[in-house]
Amino acid sequence: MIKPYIKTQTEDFDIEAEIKRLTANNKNIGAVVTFSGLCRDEEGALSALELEHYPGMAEAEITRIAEQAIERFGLDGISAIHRYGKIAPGENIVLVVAASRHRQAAFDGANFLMDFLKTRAPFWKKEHDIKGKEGNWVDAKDADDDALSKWDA
Amino acid sequence: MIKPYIKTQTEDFDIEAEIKRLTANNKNIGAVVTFSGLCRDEEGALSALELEHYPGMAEAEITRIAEQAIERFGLDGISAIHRYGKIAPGENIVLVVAASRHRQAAFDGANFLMDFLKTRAPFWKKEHDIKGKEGNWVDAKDADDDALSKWDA
Amino acid sequence: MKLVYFAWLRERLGINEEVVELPKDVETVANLFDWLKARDAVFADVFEHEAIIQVAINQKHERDRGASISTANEIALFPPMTGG
Amino acid sequence: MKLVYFAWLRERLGINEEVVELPKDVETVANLFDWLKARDAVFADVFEHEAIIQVAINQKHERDRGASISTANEIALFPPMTGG
Repeated sequence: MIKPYIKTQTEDFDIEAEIKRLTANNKNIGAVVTFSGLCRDEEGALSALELEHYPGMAEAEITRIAEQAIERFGLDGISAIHRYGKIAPGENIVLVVAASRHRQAAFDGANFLMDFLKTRAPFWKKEHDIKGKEGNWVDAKDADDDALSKWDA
Repeated sequence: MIKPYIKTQTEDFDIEAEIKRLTANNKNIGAVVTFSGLCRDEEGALSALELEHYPGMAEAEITRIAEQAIERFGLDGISAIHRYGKIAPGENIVLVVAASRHRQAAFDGANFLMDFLKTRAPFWKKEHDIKGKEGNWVDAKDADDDALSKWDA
Repeated sequence: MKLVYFAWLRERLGINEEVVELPKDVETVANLFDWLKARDAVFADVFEHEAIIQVAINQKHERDRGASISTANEIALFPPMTGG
Repeated sequence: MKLVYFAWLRERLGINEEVVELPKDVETVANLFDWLKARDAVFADVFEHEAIIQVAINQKHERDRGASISTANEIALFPPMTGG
């Protein structure tokens, strides 16, 4: 039984180490896909994103989605690390790693987890502009809801 | 104009460094997808894969496919590193990195390049079994040809 | 019962969390919303467009406004999620 | 003109590459295959199932057996590719 590795943390993650966590003890893994989501500077307008999360529920929801991904795509491993707190442009926000024997399962597993994480994991982003002013809470995007429809069975 | 970074080499690659190569000078990248292909041990039967390639054509073909991916998906960067020579189970064979503002483009770019690389880049794999005997050349898979059909416009 | 608030809900209400004693007839999410709005003018204001407010009961997302809250220890109220 | 061979073609033919002087009437990929098979029994044997043999002219993949080889400096012959 494959168990997802799920974490929320303020500090950055080490992608190479996270790949090794999944592959180190399984030489029948042929494909590893990573997704990293980075903070964009919105053409220089943004000084930081501030991420708030709901501790407990965040980890539980991501774990639930990750378990679905393991089952659905036949993964040999899946991890997700989501940062919270203040994050500057160019820095990492979120990492997903999916490992499988074959490449399409790894691609689909990572893509599926990201799509659901976007709209189902209890995180909220607030923008800080370059003048240091606290700005708006980022609105949820319809495009993110639409992205889920590609996973309808 | 975005230029792909394409290399063939015998030595392993550093995934973290390859991500940085694409993101270091562009703070409007919001999504990076990496694919690493690893040598599987085929339930312990395999001691190594030996990869042969056609120098010159290999780099040119991968570059051509990578340029198509940039154009088609609107990527902000794409890289591919393909190793050749003898590779042991658990070791990396190939790396693709795709970067974009948005996540689906990065997923599609990496997936597209891998699908075409599998059947269009001049590499050939020979199996060495655990007794150290040189074995068979790996056959091309129909499934790899079929995978291309999802990219028909 | 503990109520917790996140993001702009938390900011506009001016509280992170509170412990409340609900009347017996506050049995569903919809009842809870009505009770909160009746209790406090700031809540009434923040809940004006209540359709977009999301609810988690005992840390599980609940979209049904008719869902029972009778076994809830913790109810979270928050805007649509924007993770990833 | 330079001919280069890869993978099991290279192994079974026993050569990596060779420089050949082609007769004037060897104008296409198909002509080249026929010329190689006629030249040498090992080639005739290796090219028995020639449909699977892949061709690159000047390092560009060429699937058309009727393609002209008149401007070719380098022709590569190899099995289906198995990279990635």
